[in-house]
This record gives sequence, structure tokens and C-alpha cells, in this order.
Amino acid sequence: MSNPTYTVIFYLFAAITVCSAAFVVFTRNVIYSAFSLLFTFFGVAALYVFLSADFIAVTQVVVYVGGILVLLLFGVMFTNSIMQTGQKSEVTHVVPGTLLLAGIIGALLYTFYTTHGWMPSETTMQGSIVERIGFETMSRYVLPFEMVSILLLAALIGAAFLARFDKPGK
Amino acid sequence: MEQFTTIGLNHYLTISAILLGFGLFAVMTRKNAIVVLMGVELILNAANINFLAFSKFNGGMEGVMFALFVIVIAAAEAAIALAIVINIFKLFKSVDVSSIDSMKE
Amino acid sequence: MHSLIQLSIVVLLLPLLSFVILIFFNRRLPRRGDFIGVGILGAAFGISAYIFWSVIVQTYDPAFRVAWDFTWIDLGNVPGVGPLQIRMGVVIDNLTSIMLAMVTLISLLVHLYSTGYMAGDKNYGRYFAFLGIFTFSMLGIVLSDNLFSIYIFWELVGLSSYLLIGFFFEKDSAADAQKKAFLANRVGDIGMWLGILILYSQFHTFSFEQIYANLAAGKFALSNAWLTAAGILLFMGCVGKSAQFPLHVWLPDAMEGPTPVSALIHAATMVAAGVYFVARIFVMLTPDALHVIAFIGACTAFMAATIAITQNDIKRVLAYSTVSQLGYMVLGLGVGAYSASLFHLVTHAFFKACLFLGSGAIIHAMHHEQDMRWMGGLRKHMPWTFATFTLATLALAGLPLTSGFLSKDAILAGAIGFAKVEGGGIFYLIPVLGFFSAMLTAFYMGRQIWLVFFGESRTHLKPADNHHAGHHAHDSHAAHSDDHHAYHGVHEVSWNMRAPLVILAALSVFFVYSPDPLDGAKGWFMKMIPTPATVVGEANPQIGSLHAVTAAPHLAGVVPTAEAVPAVAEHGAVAGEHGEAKGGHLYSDSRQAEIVHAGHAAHYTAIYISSIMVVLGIGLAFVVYVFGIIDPDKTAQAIRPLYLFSLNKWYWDEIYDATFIKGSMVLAKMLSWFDTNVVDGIVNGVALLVRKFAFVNDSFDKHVVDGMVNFTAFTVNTTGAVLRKLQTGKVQTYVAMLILVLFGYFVFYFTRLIRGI
Amino acid sequence: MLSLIVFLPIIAGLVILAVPSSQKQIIRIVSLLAALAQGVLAVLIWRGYDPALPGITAGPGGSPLGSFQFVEKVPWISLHLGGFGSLNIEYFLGVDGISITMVILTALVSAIGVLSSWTIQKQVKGYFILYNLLASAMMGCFVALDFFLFYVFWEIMLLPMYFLIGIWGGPNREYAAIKFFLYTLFGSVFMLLVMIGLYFSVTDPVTGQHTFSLVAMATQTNFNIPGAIFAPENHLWRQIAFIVLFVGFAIKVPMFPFHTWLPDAHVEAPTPISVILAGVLLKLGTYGMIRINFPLFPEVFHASMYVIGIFGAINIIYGAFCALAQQDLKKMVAYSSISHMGYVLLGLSAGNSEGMVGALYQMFNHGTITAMLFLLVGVIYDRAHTRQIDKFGGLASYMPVYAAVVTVAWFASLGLPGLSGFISEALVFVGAFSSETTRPIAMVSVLGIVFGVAYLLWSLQRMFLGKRKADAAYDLEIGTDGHEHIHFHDWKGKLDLDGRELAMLVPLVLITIFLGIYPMPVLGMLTSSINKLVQVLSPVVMSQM
Repeated sequence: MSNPTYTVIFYLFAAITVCSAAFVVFTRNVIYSAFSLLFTFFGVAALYVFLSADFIAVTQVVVYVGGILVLLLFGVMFTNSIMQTGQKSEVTHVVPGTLLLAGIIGALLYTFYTTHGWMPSETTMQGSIVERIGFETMSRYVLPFEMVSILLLAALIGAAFLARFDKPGK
Repeated sequence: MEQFTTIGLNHYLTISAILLGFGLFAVMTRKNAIVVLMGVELILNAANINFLAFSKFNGGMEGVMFALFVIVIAAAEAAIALAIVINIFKLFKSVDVSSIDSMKE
Repeated sequence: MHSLIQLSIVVLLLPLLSFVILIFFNRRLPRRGDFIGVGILGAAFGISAYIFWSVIVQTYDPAFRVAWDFTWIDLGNVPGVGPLQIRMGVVIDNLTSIMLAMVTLISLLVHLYSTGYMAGDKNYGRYFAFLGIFTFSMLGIVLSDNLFSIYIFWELVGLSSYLLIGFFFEKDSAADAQKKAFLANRVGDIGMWLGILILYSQFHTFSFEQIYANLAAGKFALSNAWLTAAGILLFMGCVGKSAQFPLHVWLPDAMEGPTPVSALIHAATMVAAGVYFVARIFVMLTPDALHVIAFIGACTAFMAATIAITQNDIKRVLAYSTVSQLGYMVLGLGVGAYSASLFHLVTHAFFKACLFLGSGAIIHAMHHEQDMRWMGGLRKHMPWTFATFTLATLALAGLPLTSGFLSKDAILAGAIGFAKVEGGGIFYLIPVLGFFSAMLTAFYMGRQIWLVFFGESRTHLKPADNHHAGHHAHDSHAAHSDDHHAYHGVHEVSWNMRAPLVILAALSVFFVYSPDPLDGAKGWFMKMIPTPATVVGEANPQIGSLHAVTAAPHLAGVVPTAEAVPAVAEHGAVAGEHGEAKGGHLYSDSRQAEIVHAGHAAHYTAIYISSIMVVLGIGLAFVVYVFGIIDPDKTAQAIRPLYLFSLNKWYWDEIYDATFIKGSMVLAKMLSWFDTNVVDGIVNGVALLVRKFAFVNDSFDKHVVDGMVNFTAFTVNTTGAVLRKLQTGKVQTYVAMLILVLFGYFVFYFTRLIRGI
Repeated sequence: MLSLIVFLPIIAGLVILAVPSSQKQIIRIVSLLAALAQGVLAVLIWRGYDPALPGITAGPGGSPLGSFQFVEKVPWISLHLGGFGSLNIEYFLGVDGISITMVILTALVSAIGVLSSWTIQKQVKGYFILYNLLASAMMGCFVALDFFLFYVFWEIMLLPMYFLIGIWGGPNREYAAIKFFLYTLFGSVFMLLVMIGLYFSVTDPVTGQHTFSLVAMATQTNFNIPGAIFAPENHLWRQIAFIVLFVGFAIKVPMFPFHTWLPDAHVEAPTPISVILAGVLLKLGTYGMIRINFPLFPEVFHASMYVIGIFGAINIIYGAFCALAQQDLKKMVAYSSISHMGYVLLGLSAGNSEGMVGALYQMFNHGTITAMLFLLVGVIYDRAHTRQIDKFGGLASYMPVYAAVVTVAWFASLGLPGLSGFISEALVFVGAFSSETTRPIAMVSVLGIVFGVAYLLWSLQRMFLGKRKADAAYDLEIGTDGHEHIHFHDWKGKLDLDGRELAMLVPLVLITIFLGIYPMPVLGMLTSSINKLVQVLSPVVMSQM
């Protein structure tokens, strides 16, 4: 993949992802965090496209941006009065956290770059995989698929139950 | 230099590692439960990137499928987690995870 | 099947039918169904009379015998024995047909009599049902052809006796008496049962015929002592049922039953069954066994007679006289006077039934007063009863011209002959006791007649308190009150009670049995029932001719005329020749032949002595009670110990109570104590030991095993207290630790990587 | 057929499980229907039974067919134990003359027990489930021909019995239940050891493998493993095995020093359980002896005939004496059971056909008669709430039907001719006396007849005859018609026997009378089996007869 344009676009999205993720983590304002998380998700979705997983990318956008992020924003709004300016969230363990952050990232990178065992396959995945996903979902992964759907249903019902305001009997 | 111009596995892994690190940092240091949840989402995304990257460079479908399931489960997890957070807020009038330590002893 | 057999089975089953109908339906029938009981017995008597007529009168064959049997229990092909069956059957011979007629006749008369006597009783119907089952059982004994069925009916007779004695079961005395009767009978029965078992164990059959055939063939493998024992044990059944010493105690108490029952069961039939049974087994009794039987009979006759003279209860006197007369019969069998003994059985049945029914009439008329001391003068008020009672009394006392004279005399003659043949001094005790008892009999019967029928009424003399306290138990009807002091109620009984008395009294006269008023042996009875030849003669058991029955065909060839057949009966040269000719056709056993012969020789001696004795006895009664020369009360005072000894029935009840009954109860209590405390105590003790061990185990467990557990817990606790500090409850602390561990793993991993491992 | 008759009550129990516990009547009716169906099956089996086939040992060729009837034989458990070889357990049912009478008895007594259970009010559902389990296990014991299967049924029986006494019993029920349970368990534990030893000593002549089949074990030539623990030459171990098995069964009989659980269990148990206990369970002890103990070790049996006879005589006389001393009517009946089971032992010890037929017939008769006795005790206990003999008196005047049935039952128990108990006792004595070994014992045992009369008639007199006692358990009233009546405190039902009680008692009375007059219906089924059994035990028996 030595197409320079390709490379540049990759780095662009990589930068967006990393920077927005950093902003999510380091800003004190919860609202800012939430909005910058939006960019992170988009960036990640873009990276998925680079990884030939266009369907996953679309799913990422639909689920994360359309679902999870909205949920998070609702959460923020429920738990903070939005009109307050000082929606600062406190931090703790900053020093050990930073150290660990550096340590983990360093260690992982060290591992990645010193490992010589990454032997990319001859046949890398090319083109769209939507059809293959559909095929696999309905054949090999039909049981996990069904289980996941049931799990999702149960989780949604459970969540709705948990978050209800006026519980009967209380 | 070729290392930088040819986008290979390690690039994705590096991004994934950074996202993981940020996610962990958020989980560890932030007091607001919502932000902690955001950190968790970052970690999950990092994992997904890994899955897809290995899938791409290995040619199989396993990573893709797993990523798909991870997204679904992340959705479920987010829903549940937020419900819990809202309950905690109703109970403690706060979402500060460090102040919620009634399980201590 | 012979037609007589069919008829006899009908006779046997008719009373059972009466029982079944009456026990279930008596309350739904008019008159509580008494007409069914009487009617059925009438039919049974009719058939029995036909059997009697065709066997005894029409054909007149001393060897007559028909039998029929069927397989009752089939034990299959038994290893070591072969095909084994227990068969039941009936047999009819001369003796059976006589007994059948006698039993059904007396039973019929008692049924008839009871319609008057028991009228108004609340369990009237049940009474007739019980009479029915009794008659059935008694006929069963009579008709049985084997020991097993005799034993069965024997017990059933015991049951019906039990039911009838306790008919007024609300009285404690009646309930006691019925239990005592059954128990005493059972004691006798187990002896009989053991005797049966001895025979069965040798021959694997219960049939008389086969047992005797086997015995005659010398197949008895055990020693002779066993055979004697078998005889004595079988005789024990008779001891129980015929109330012989030492099991006689139940019969006087059995007078608690209704008086007609006393007449039927405890005078005429059931008690005679014992004698009948001994007669059936007579041929297998060894001389030793016969000696025992003779002595027991003599003792019983004497003892009961001495007791009878002091009793005041009218029925008790008769009861002891019954015991005494049964003693005579047993004595007769023991000494070998077989025919005489059975003859006495029949004559006694009639006159004693008459006496009991007469006493019943008196008791009925006197409103259930039974104490003779408060009677008297009834002669004028009850002439029919007086006449029949007196006639029967004369028969019992054994005055000439009566049936009792014929039979008793024959027995005593046999006893004298027996003593002569045995030749020992001690054997003379038997006739002596017999004659002495005859005198006593005459005395106490004279006393009874006088006290009851003559003199003035003494009803008013009866002390009221004594009456209630002491004699309450003798009242037959608890429902009737006891305050009939007045004399006016006494009157003759109605026809249905009078007719039986007359019939029975008529049967107590000599000409029914014998044309010669002095010699019963000339009569039809003793000719029809000759003494059978023993099968266990000690001289030569191997060649002993089997039985009177099997002997008879030989005789028929020798002596052509029917009258001459029972040669034994001819006290003359014929019998003598047969007797002395050892190994002859009739009595191959020399001893038996000698006794028969000597018995005939002693006939006139017996007549003289017994007549003198009877006259002495009656004279004494006159002297004491009529002329008042000897005051009975003063005499009683003079010989007070003897008087009390007699009055208290030789203290047998007390002795038994103190030994067997108390002994059994004490033993029972001891064993029960042993059971709950020792046997069960051991069980509980074992359980306790196990529990003790468990306690020891438990303390080991608590201190050692559990101590280790507690130590572990202590360690964990201390460690936990330290580690607890780490538990902040803050999620992020945990995450930090988690990541730290993760980091630690990386560090470890890298170290390995760097070192190139 | 046999499987059906065995498992029918369990099916009924499962049905009851589905019925709500408030529907007491439905539960009772389901149980009754099951018991009646069992009775019908028993009758069918009885009608289809061929009395000519002997049973006891295998038929021609070593197969149970041709000797046993209604045989059901399928492999059940087959385990391969490596070095120990393999464990072959079969589901093997079948009847011969010995068991068929017991099958009929069990069906009869079970049905009557259900009727008698009608008065149980406490936890009806649980009661009937346990009851049906018990009925199945009892039936199973009598038809099992595989030792292992027999043992399983034998043990299953204990459990419901324990609960039935322990929950529905009298005041001291826990003690009685525990005692019963431990005692019986003690016996059966050793049985298990002997059973395993037998397994490794016996081969099935058809398959050549080790077997638990009692049919194979009954033939001595099948003990063909050299050096096995119970091989014919191993006398000591065979004697030990015999004694251990015998004790195990003797506890159930119960035989003299092991009998003390019986009075306690009876006194505490509710009436139907007493009926089952005395009517069927005691028979299992002697049945086990006949089926297992004797044919498996005939030479030891021969050597110990005298001892068994002595214990039988002790049972007879000792039981009778103990009964004489009792104040509690039920305890008296319990001791009379001990006494009557002594006759069974005595008959068995005779070792000849008469004695053994008598013993088996006595088992059957004791089942019916004692069931009757306990039912009658239950009748009066329901009314008066006491069983003290002294608390009654004169009942015959007030309860004539009851008194009549009691009289029949009591006389049947004391062995009156015309009632079935007599024939069996007579045969026992005939047998015991015919065998020279047991002749002296028989002579002593005859005393038991007298003492049997003593305690039965005495109790009859104290309770039914005479008049009401001052401290009686009931009140005397003069009715409007001038007759005397009695009245029990808090008893609402009919004074005399009611319809249900008559329905229980009348069949037993009729059976007792019928079999007393004509015993062949039962004896006919027994004889060929018993003659075969005597033959199996014969090398010894023949020589001494």
C-alpha cells in the first residue's frame, strides 16, 4: 500500500482518532468529552474502511454514533444540569494513571515492533465483505448471532426496567 | 521510511494501543461515571481495530464477525451501564464513582 | 357310596344348617326361629332312627361296618414317603348308629325342652344356633373314621361348649367358667394331639383302620413305651373332655350354662365323647396304658362322689355325679369291660339328661333358686317332675330294674375280674373304689331327692343377705330378680318341658335294654357291641388278629346263629374256651381273654356287692335325712376337716390356682419383664454404647479435627484483616490494581523476551 | 404381568403426586383403585398359575422356564470392573408355589390396608405416596428372583416404613421407627456382603458367567468356582454365610432374641401400617429363609435344623407368655404374632413336606388372621382412644357384630378347627413331630397351644364379657326404649362396625373360614414346590426319615 494519497488519508484519520480520543480523556468538561468522542468514532469508522470492513464501518457509525453516543449524551444530561458551566469532572490517580498509560502504550508498542512473528497472509482481504458477512452470519455463526440478538433484547428490556423512574412498589 | 509510507499491520496496532491506553487512563482517573463509560468504549474500539486488522491481514472472516458481535455487545453494555448510572445518580445524587464506596466492608 | 353313608352325612350337616340359618337370621324369623332348630333336629333324629333301625334291629350284624372317605388335603408326592394325602371320612358301625340315635334324640328333646325353659331370653335365637353347632360337632365325633377329624370335631365341641357355658356372659362367673372349660379341654387336647402325632409320625395316616392294620402288622418302629405313651396321651383328650381327674375342675363350673345345655352337653353327650373316643382307640391301648386309665377312672369316680355328698347346689350335685359316673365308664374301659362301659355311657346319657332336665324344671319352677337347702316339698306341686326325677335317680343309684343297674353292674363285674386276673393287691383298689362310690352315689342321690321333694318348703328360711352375697352366682338368669321368697309361684312345668322328662325316664328302665333285669349282658346292646380284640397284645403282637371287625368273618363261620355271635356275652363255657384257647379266633391276646372271662365269672359277685352297697347308701340317706337319727349338721361339725375337704372340692381349684394359674401369670410377668428389660435392654444398651462411642468420637472431633479447621480459619481471618485495607470500595482503585497486574505481566514477559528464553 | 403388579402402586403414587394435597378423597380413591387392580392381577396370576410346575430350582437346561412361571428376565445393570470381571445384574421376576401365595396375600393385605387408611387425616398425600411405595417394594421382594433385585426391593421397603411409623405413629413413634430401621438395616448390611460373596462363587449354567440369579444359586452344582469363598468345600465360610443370612432374615421374622423391635413398632404404628407389618413384612423373613437361606446352603440347614426348631419353640412359648402379661391389647396381639411366627420356624426346621407346607400355609394364614386382629384393635382404638384391656368390659352386649367378628378372629388365632389357622398349625406339628430331629421340640411347643388359648380367651373375657367396668373408657346410657347403650367420648360414627370396617373384615373372615374348611386352593399351589424344596434339601433329610 504505497499509494501516497492513501497513506496521507490514513494518517489524517489516524491523527483525528488519536487526537480526539486524547481530548475525550484529557478535557475536564463532560460535554466536550462526549462530542470529541464523536470524532473518535468517526475516525475509527474510517480506519475500518481502510481495513476493508466497510459494513463494520457503517455499523460503527450507526450503532456508536447513532446509538451509544446519544445514550451517553442523554446520560450526561440526566446527571448534570446542562446549564451549569462548571461541568468539570474531577480526576484522581493522575500520576499513577499517567505512568500506567505510558507504560502500557510503551510496552504494547515495544511488543508490536519487536515481534517478528507477524506474518501477513499472502491473501489479504480485498473488496467488500458485506456478502460474506451475510453468508457467515446465516451459516457458521448463526448460533452466536441468535444468542447475541437474544442478549441484546434482554439487555434492552433490562435497561429499560432498571432506568424506569417510578418503580411500582416503592 | 518505508515503515511509515506503507500502511501495514503495525500502524493499526499502534492506533489500537494508543486508544487502549487512553481508555484505560479514562477509566482509571476520571471520577465521572459517564466519562468512565466513554473510556470503556474507547477500549472496545481499540479491540475492534485489532480484530479487523488481524482479519484483514490474515484473510479470514473470524475477526470481522467478532467485531460485529463486539459492537452489538457494546451497545447492550452501554444501555445497561447507563441505566445503572442513572440509578446510582438517583440513589446518591452523584455520579462520582470515587464517592460510591458503600461496598467497602 | 352306601345309602346309610349318605343319610349319615345328611344327619351330620342338618344341625350345621340349623346353626347357619339361626346365627344369621334369628332376629328376622318368627319366634326367633326356634321351630327351625327343633324341626331340623327332628328330621335328624328321624334319619338317625332309621339308621339305627336298619343297622341294629333289621340286620343285626355285629361286624357291620360301612365307611367312605375323600381326599381333603393332598400333599402330592412327598419325598421319602410317596404320595401323601390326608383323608376325611365317615364310618357307620353298630356303635355309631347307637350313638347317632342317642345324640340326636337327646338333642331333640333338649331343643324341645329349651323352647319352654329359655323362653323370653334376649338371645333366644342365638341359643338354638349354638345348640345346632354343638350337635353338628358331636355328630362329627361320632361319625369320624380318623383321628384327625375326631380332633377337629373334638375342638369344635369344645368351642360350642365354650359358647354355651358362657351364654349368660354378662355374669363374670359364667365368663370365668367358659374360659376354664375351654382351657382345661385344651390341656387335654394337646395330650391327645401328641398321641395322634406319635401314631402319624410312624404310619403317615390318621385313619383308624390303617393305623390298626399297621400296628397289628408290627410296623410300629418305636419302642413299646412310645405306644403306651401314645395311648395315655390320647386318653388325655378323654381326661379333658370327660372331666376325669385331674382335669375335672371345669365341669362343675360349667353348670353356669343354661340347664338344658348342662343336660345335653355336660351330662349326656360331650362328656361322653371322651369315653366314646377311648372306646374307638381301645384296641391300640397297651396293658400299661389301660392300667393308668383304670386307676384314673376309679379315682375320679370316688373323688367326685365324695364331693357330691356335701354340695348344696342342685346342679352341682348332678355335675359331680356326672364326673363320678364318667369315672365309672373310664374305669370300665380301663379294666377291659368295653361293652359294659359303652352300655353305661348310653344308659347314663338318658337318665342323667332326665335328671338335669328335671332339675331344670325345678329351677324354672322355683324362679331360679338352685340351692337345695331352700327347697323341699315339691313332690305335691310337681308330680310329673317328681316321678321322672325319682326314676332317673334310682337308675343313677343303680337299683335293680333300672338301666343303670344293668350297666354299672357290668362294669363292676369287669373290674373284679380284672383285679383277679392282674392278681395284685393294688388292683383290687379299683373295684373297691367302684363299690364305695356306688354307695356314696346312692347316699347323695337319696339326700337330693329328700331335700328337694320331701318335707316342707324351706324357701322362707333363706337368709336374704346370704342369698345375695353367696348365691348370686348360681342364678341362671341375671335378669330375674332374686326376691321370690314366697312359695306360691311353684307349679308344674308346661308340656314341652314335661314330654322330654317322660321320654327320658322311660328310657331308664331295664326292659329297653335287656329282658333280664339282672343281667345286661343278655340285652341287645352288649351283644351288638362286643369287646374288640386288641392289636397290641403283649404276648404276640405280630399275630394278633386285627380287629373285631376282621375277626367277625371267622366267627361267622364258627358260630352260625346270630344270637350266639357275641360269644363274649355268654358267661359260660363258650367264652371260657375261647379265652383259654390262646391264639384262638376271638382274643388272640391271652390277657384280654382272661379278663373277659373273669369278668363274666364275677357277674353275680358284683350284683351282690353292689346291691348291698346301694341299699346301704340309700339306707344311710334315710337314716340321716328321713328319720333324722343322725343330724347332718352335727356330723359335719364332728368331722369338720373332712367335711370342708369335700365341700371345697378337695381344694383342686385352689391348688390349680396357686400352682398353674398363678405360676403361669408370674412366669408371664417375669418373661415380660425379661423381655422389656433384658432383651430389649441389651438392644438399647448396644445403642447406648454406640452413642457413647459417638460422644468420644465427637470430642476428638471437636478438639483435634475441628481445632485444625479453626486454626485455618484464624489464619485466614488475620490475613484478611490485613488485606482488607486494600479494599477501598472505589472502582478505580481496583482498575488501577488490575492494570498494575497487567503491567507486571508485561514486565515479566519482556524480561523473558530479553533474556531470550 | 409381574412387572405390572409390582409397579402398579408406584404408578398410583405418581398419579397421587399430581393430585393437589387438598383432594384427600381423590387420593384415597386412586390408591384404592390401584390396590384393587393389583388384586385383580393377583387373581389373574393365580388363575393362570400351573401348580404342577415346581419352581425352586431351574427347569431343564438351567433355564427358569419350565419351572418358574410368569418369568420376566432382562439384563439390567452390566458393569465391567476391569480386574474384578464384570457385574451382571438382571431384572428377573418369576413366581413358583412359594411366592404365589405370598403375592396373593400381599395384594389382599395391601387392599385392606388402603381401606383401613381411610381414617388417616394427617398429610394424606404424603401418606399414600409412601404407602404405595411400600406396597410396590413388598410385592417386588416376593417376585424377585435376582438376589440383587431382591436386595434392592428389600431396602426400598425400609424407607417408607420408617416414615410411616415415624410420622403417622403414636406418641413414642420416633423411637420405634429408629429402632425398626436400625435393626433391619443391621440385618441387611451383612446380607449384602454374603450376596456379593455368592456372586463370585456361582455361575449361571446357561451363560457361564457370574450371576445373582437365585435360581442358579439354588442348584449346588453351580457353585463351581474352585477356591471361591462359598465353594462347596469351604465349610466354614458357608456356615458363616448361612448364619449371617439367617440372622438377617430372623430379625424380620422376628425370631427370639431379635424380636424387640416388633412390639414397639406395632404399638406406635397406625393401624394400617400394623396390618401391613404383621400381614406381609414378617413373612418376608421366613420367605427369605425358604427362598435364599435354605436352598443355597442345604448342608448347613441340615446341621442347624435343631437350633432353628429350638428358636421356633422359644418364639412360640415365650411369645405366648409375654402376650399373657400385656395390658395393652395391641401389644398382646404383637406378641401373639411372635408366637405364631414361631410355628413357621418350627415347621421349617422340620425339613419335611408336612412341616414346610404347614409353615408356608401358616405364613398365609397368619397374614390374614393377624391383619384381622390388628384391624379389630384399630376399630376399638378409634372409638375409645385407648387400648388398655382393663378399660373395657361387657362390650359383647353393646357391640354384638364387633364381638362376633372378634370372636372369630380370636378363635382363628388360637387355632380352632374350621378356621384356617388350625390346619397350618396342625401341619406344622405333624411335620415337626415326624422328623426325629425336631420331635422333642414339637412336644414342648405344643404347650404354646394352651398358652395361646389362655391369653386370647382371657383378653376376650376381660373386654367383651361380663359387665361394664367402673373405670371403663365409655359411658353407659339407658336409651328411650329401656335398653342399655354405651357411648364413647367424642366418637361420632356408628357404635358397632360400620360399612367400611365390615368391608375390610368380612373378606378376611370369609377367607379364614373357607380356608379352614377347604385348604386345597392354597395348599395345592404349595405342594409341588415344597416337595421339590424338600428334595433339594434331601440328601440329608432322606437319610434320617
